[in-house]
Amino acid sequence: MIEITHQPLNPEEITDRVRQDSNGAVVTFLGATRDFSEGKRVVHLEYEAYEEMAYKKLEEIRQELRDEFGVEDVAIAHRIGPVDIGQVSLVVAVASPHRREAFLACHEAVNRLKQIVPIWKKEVFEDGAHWVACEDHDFSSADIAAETEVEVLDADDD
Amino acid sequence: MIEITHQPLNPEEITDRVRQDSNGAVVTFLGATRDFSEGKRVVHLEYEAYEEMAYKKLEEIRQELRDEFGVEDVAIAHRIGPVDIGQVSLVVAVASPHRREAFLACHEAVNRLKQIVPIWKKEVFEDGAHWVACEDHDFSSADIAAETEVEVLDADDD
Amino acid sequence: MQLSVRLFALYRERAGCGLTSVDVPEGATVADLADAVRRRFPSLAPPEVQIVVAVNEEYAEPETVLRAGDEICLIPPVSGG
Amino acid sequence: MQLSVRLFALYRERAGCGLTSVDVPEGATVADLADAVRRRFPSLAPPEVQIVVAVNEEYAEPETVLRAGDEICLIPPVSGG
Repeated sequence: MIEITHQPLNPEEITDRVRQDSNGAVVTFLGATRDFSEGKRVVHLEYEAYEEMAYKKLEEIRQELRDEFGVEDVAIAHRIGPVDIGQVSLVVAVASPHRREAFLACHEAVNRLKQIVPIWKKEVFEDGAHWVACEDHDFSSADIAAETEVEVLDADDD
Repeated sequence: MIEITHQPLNPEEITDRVRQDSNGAVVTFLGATRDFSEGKRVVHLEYEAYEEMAYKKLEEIRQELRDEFGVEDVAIAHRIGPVDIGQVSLVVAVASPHRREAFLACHEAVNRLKQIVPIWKKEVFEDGAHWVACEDHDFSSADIAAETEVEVLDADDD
Repeated sequence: MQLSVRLFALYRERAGCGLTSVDVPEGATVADLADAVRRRFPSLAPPEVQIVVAVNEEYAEPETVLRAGDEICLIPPVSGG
Repeated sequence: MQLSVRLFALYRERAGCGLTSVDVPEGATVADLADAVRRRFPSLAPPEVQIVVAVNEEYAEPETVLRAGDEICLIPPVSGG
């Protein structure tokens, strides 16, 4: 089961979907909104997804887990839209006959989700907001100077 | 929170105990009774504990997780007595600011529990029952022959 | 040919819109398209950043050739979880 | 001295009781105690198996010397989870 939803997530219901009598081990990961990020108080988070592709990539991850760990019973649910502090934005549940595969596959699923699934997290602080992991997109003062120079040259040309 | 109980476990309630606004990651392990063990249909399991020492060893594991992974928020609950197929016998929940520590600590907690905590599992089959992990306690035919010989010698002495 | 381009998250905010349309020659590649969008929205990303593009719901190489009707999206660094 | 010994799981079943009492000399060790219990219940474990003993809720070495009032338990291989 793979789900991207604006609704609050129900971890227990998602976990129950992977349970089967042949599975002795169930590992569930909950990702929740933290109150502080890099020392700054977070007001809330906002998640955005390219949903069509995100579903496709999450299915790819399920297939990777099948190939790599032999696990069949995987549920992934991601909440999008605003998420308050302490609320759950991600649930990954993996069940398997034995525990080792369930732990490794669940951890790997979360790692891969953060690498390849087109979902974005915006941290909203009291005094601003930023999209997480986009530091390389900050304009340096050199960029800004170059930009200004171009504009000045353009003006000269007119 | 550490608990050894005859009652059914409530994984959601146990998981909620480790959640805090500073914890971005929560990993929960459920150990459940499988329907087959080594190809044989299991009717149910029975768990027995040396409770006083089991509590002490589970506290030791919590301390190990603190020392090794820096995690503070750990809950372990083990059910004892009869446990039916598909029911949960163990819940381990670990929360931490980041996911890596939560995954590693939860996995380690389960591994250590199976190594050092005096709790025993008996698998009840349709045609018998056995205590798990006690294969080295099976009497070999050589043991039985030796035993018989001793008895015969004893008899001779009389 | 006229291609529709969706923008998400940081790119959507910086462009001020989530959907735009650019005109590129037949045979244009993903890199050509990204250049065209960047000319329209110079504040999208600093020059040294290579923008990731998805074509038909799959990450695409810069040299991939585009066709009319392709579903094209600009993908800023992802951060789900 | 008289020492109470608790038996769990496999040992409890094989001994047919969960609590027994053995008489060992002053200065007896964990190994002496285990031998005494095994003499009483020969079917507890095959001769080549070393029985694990907990003293006062802690795993004890065979050479540990016992004292009156110690809480002593025989611990078959554990299998929780």
